[in-house]
Amino acid sequence: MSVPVDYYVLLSMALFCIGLFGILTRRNALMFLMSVEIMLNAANVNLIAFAFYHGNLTGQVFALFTMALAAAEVAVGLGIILVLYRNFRDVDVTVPSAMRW
Amino acid sequence: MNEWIAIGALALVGILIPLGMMSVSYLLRPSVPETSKRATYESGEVPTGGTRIRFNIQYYMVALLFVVFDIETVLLFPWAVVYRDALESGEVTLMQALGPMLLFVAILVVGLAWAWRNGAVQWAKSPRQVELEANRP
Amino acid sequence: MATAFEFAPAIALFPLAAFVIALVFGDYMPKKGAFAGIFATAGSLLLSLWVLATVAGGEPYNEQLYQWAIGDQIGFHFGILLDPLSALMLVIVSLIALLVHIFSLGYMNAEGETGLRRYYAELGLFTFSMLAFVFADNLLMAFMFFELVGLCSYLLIGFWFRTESAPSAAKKAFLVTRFGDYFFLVGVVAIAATFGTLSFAGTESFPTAAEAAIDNGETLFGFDAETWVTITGLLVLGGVIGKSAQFPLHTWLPDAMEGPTTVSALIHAATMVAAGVYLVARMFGFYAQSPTALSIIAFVGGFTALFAATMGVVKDDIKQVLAYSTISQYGYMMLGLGVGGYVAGVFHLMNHAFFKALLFLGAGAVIILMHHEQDMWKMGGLKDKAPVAYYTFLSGALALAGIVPFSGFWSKDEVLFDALIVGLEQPLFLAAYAMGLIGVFFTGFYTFRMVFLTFHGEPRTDAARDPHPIGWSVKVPLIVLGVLALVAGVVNLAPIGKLTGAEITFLEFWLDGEYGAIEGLTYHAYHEAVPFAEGYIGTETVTMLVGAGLSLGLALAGAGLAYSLYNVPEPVPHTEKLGSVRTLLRSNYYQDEYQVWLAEGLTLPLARAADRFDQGVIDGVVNGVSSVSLFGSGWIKRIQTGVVTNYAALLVLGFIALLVVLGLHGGWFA
Amino acid sequence: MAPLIELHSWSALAPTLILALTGLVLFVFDSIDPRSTNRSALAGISTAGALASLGVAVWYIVAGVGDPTRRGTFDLFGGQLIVDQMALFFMVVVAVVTAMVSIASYDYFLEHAYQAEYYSLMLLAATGMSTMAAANSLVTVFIALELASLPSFALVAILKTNRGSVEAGLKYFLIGALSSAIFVYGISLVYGATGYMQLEAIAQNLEGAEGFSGLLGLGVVMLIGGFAYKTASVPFHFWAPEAYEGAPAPISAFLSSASKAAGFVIAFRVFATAFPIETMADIGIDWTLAFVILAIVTMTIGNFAAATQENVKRMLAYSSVGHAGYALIGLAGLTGTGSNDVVLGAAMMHLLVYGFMNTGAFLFIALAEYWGVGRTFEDYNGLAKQAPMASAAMTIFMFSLAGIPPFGGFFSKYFLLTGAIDAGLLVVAVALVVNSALSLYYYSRLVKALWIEEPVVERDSLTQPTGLYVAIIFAAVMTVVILPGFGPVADTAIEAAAAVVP
Repeated sequence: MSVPVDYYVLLSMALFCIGLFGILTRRNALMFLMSVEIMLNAANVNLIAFAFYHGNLTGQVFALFTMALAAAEVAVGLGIILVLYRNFRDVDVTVPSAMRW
Repeated sequence: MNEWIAIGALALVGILIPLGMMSVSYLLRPSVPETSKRATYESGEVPTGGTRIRFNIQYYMVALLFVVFDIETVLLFPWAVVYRDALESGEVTLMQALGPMLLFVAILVVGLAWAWRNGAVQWAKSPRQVELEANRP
Repeated sequence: MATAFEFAPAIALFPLAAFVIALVFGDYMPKKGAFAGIFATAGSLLLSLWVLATVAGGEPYNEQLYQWAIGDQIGFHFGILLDPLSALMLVIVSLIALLVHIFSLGYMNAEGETGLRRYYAELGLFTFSMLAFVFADNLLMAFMFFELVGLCSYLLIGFWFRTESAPSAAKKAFLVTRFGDYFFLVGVVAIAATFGTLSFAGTESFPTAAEAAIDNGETLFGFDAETWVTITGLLVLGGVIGKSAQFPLHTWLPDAMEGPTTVSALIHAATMVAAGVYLVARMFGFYAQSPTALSIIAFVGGFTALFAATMGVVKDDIKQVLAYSTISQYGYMMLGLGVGGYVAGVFHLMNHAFFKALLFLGAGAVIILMHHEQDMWKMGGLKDKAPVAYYTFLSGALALAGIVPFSGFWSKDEVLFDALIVGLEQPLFLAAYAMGLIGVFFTGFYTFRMVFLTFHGEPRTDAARDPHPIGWSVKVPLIVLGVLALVAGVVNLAPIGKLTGAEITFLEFWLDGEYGAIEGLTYHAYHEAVPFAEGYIGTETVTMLVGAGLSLGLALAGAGLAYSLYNVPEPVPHTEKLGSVRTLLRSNYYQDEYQVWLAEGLTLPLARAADRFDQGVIDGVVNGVSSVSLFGSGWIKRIQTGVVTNYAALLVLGFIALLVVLGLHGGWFA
Repeated sequence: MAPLIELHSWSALAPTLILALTGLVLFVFDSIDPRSTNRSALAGISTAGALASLGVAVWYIVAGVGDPTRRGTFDLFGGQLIVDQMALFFMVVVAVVTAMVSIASYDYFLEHAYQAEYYSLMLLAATGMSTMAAANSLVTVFIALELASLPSFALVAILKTNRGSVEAGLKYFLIGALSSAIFVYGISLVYGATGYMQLEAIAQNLEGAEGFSGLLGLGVVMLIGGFAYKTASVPFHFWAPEAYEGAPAPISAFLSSASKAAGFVIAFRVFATAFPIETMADIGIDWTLAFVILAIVTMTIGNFAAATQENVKRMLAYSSVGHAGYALIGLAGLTGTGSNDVVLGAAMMHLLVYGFMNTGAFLFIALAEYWGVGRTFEDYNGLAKQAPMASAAMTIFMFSLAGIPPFGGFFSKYFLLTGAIDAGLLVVAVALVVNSALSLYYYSRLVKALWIEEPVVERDSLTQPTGLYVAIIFAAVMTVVILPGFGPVADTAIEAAAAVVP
């Protein structure tokens, strides 16, 4: 008994779109970050599903790398959000808009 | 499709049980509003403020460090899985199998040492440090 | 073993060095740099003679020296072509330049001119340009030095730039010749684009290529090859007409008399004006391919010869007379070349160089004598007071009028003879011949009118009674040239040769490569290429005798009329008798007026319209483009709203657009 | 040629490893002496590391590493990393920019509190970029890209109390995170379609991906997105103007030169190696078309937006976007109708020259910020009178950026133009010419301000900070002398490109 790979792809695409939707609609920097994490995990779902499908481990190992990098990204992101809060007293990503045009 | 029906049923039961318990308790309990009940619960102590307080920045620091170092250990995992097999197969020497991971850990140690020395894991500053900070331009 | 050819570049480089030296050190040198120029041109003359001797020894020279641009199809280079024609011309040019330099000592230095450093520097540059033009081995190099010659003439004509007339004359000379050169440049480009080469000589030359194209019946740029050769040849001819002051671009030349008389001598005898005719001779192999171009050359020449001669009749200023005679004489050369008389044209070019330099230098001497008075009516009776000037001037005048046995007779007669024999078969050319023939009469008349008014009769002013003495530096060049004007004809005594059967047409042999020449650049090759048949009245000898007798008779008639009218103690202007014709002639047939009208009435409105078009439409478009760009810029930069969520949205939209375009293109959705 | 000692294949990566090691040394230094303000030691270590990396990379090129006829290319870790001429070429670009920026930072971060962090982050980012040059698998591409990106985010926001810097860091980070999510998803799709991540293996297994052409196509477009982000190409360029404007000027220089070059090298390698044009065209994925569109749109938007800027740094930022469009011609021209190696080599040359002229230009901005003269064109009025040498250097940069002979920028742009025409991309060639003409307008505007205009306000006399001056003058000299040296550079670039394109 195995689930066809198409389903995983659909799942990951749904996750990806959910994440994208979050990015486009949320103004809170933390939500933005979470949405990005969802998108990254969508990729992870794909990777692991395809690794299973193709029968090699590359995808799985790469998923681990992706997770590690995602964590690092979050760490940097949180640091930036912290200084953002200190400077703007807010974590709304639409507030800093002094530089434009 | 049989297997899928079982899974669906299990999920249904899993959702129904907590919902049922909550609704039963809502129906059975008496409702007596009182200010002390609405107050923030602080292990029986008299609360000193609202729930929306700002945490010490150190919480974030530690949390960030934790996330990073925690996830780095994930990378140890595939290595650990193949380590023994690799050695037993005799195709790689001990150094070739162990060396890269030691290097990896060493780099992590440099990072950790740096974070430590820069006070990322220090909960409070010692008087000497405070003094040093003050003297710094 | 060093040969003359290894030093050939030095022929031109000596005057260039003189130019630099005079320019930099002129003020600190004795005679303000004159000696630098004299030594340089003397060096050039010696080297030219050596080259002439070497070429005579049967060794022509055609080398590419320096390639300065290389393209896929064509390369541009500097090179030297030394064949009988260019070797001869080098000698002429360097000789005249040397004599002019020497004469300048007396004419410029002795008269206390200022700005002599500039004068000698420009003279050096002028000589350099002309010499380099003469030995150029390709049309583009020739064009470059052609332009440089024009520039130098502009500088020298405007030497007295503080006067009112000199700068405007210089400007006129520059602009009119530039108008012709414009066509020349187009022609150079057309020839380069058509034949892929600009060399004059060798297997890879454009005349050869043109001949091959005509023989193969190729179609070039939508024309058959001969028509195209005619078109390009006529374009180049534009430059020739401008430089050699042929109708209708002759108007600059009389005005150019504003320059120092020495400069006039150089310009008229050996450099600027000669450059045009020399160019026709240089690429004669090309023109020979096109009977149409040749007949146009012949007609322009014949017409100019007559036209300018008539205007010379009524002039009062001695230099003006000479100016019109120059135009007229170059008309004869063009006539000669146009009817296929290559030898005749070159022969006349050479003789004219000598006697016209002589006449101008003589006029210069007269002007010195007359304390800078140029009006012939204020002269008279100088014959006894300055015998050297008189006899040399007379020698030049006899040559100019074409009186046997002076050099001008032989060459002019040959030109007319060639025109006659071609005209006998192609009656159209008889008209050109007739114009040339009538021109002879006027030539004789104005020449001797000038001589008599200047040297004979009684002195009419104080200045003429008490002339300023002239020194050796004036006399030496006059004597040298005077002798040459008398004897230069011996190099090609064709009539005598035909009568006696003696082999004395040396110039013809020379140009025909008897002594060595580059294949294809010989008189014979040209003569075969020229498509005109020749006919004779009776026999060749009879024809020749008839032609020579006719022209000599007309010249003598002209001279005789002048004698009867002006060789009297107190001559009076007889020009009033001409009535309205006099006004017409004095006004130079209103040539200047009509050209000014062309400029003001036609060109100016056109230029205004073009300016309006440029300002309004072109600039409008340019300004419009720039303001639209800046406006667009203002609009495009608004995309960057500053809000990061918008960026994410635009980014995703852009991404999807790219996806859709690529998907539609690749057919993913099909 | 002295024989290269036979080294372990690891040592082929020495330019990258030296950078990584230098970064770690800086961390150790900071651990021993936290919050050190010993600027000379820190800037010295990082400059020395960058120069060592540069030296080794140049030595390798000269010694023939990567030249198939001499020492051959080095495959590491089963083809995950590759050291060929192209890798070394871009390692040189990264190292030289890093060195210039390190020297310049010595003066720029005079009063800054996080000296050691700054230099170590920069070296780590440089390590990432250097690794990108050698990455030969989507795994290493992604890891290297993140290794370059993450420190860059922090570097842009390193002026923690400067709202501009923080805003720039935030925008850069958010767009960067989104782009890398898209990129990694694209990787997962390509992996799904072919089953491999190693570039040659992908190319070999494209035949089997027929059934997945939709997935593969989506994945390829997503990869293009990831590269577009890294190279600041439309439509992933939105971070660039803000990040370059808000970041400390040396960091702007670093990002717009080295980071962009690194983005291009992975794009070159991935598309030239993993997705051969003919095979992909058979599947219906004509990625050169995508790059044609991106090149035109990027150069147009970049230059047009730059034209009316008032802030000099922002003008340079947009011009940097425009130059990304020029370099994209290197990929757009790989249509196979022209000579692929020439057009790709031209883009490489342009990135090298750009590494000098653009770094120099941003470092001049750094100098202006150091002097505190202000940010707009007007503020720069008359600087030439007070600082003629730096202004002359800036003039060279501006004219070279505009592509005026005899500076280096002219030649690389000329090669790009001929390459585009050769490849039959007349539209691209026209866009290149039009945009270059427009760019001359705003570049010369700055030159005019420097030399011709009178200062608006009186300025005190300006100091001459050694580090900044050294870096600027070096960049200017290189921009000029790259012309006589262009022969070997062009040969190396075209040879390197020929080894990569099929």
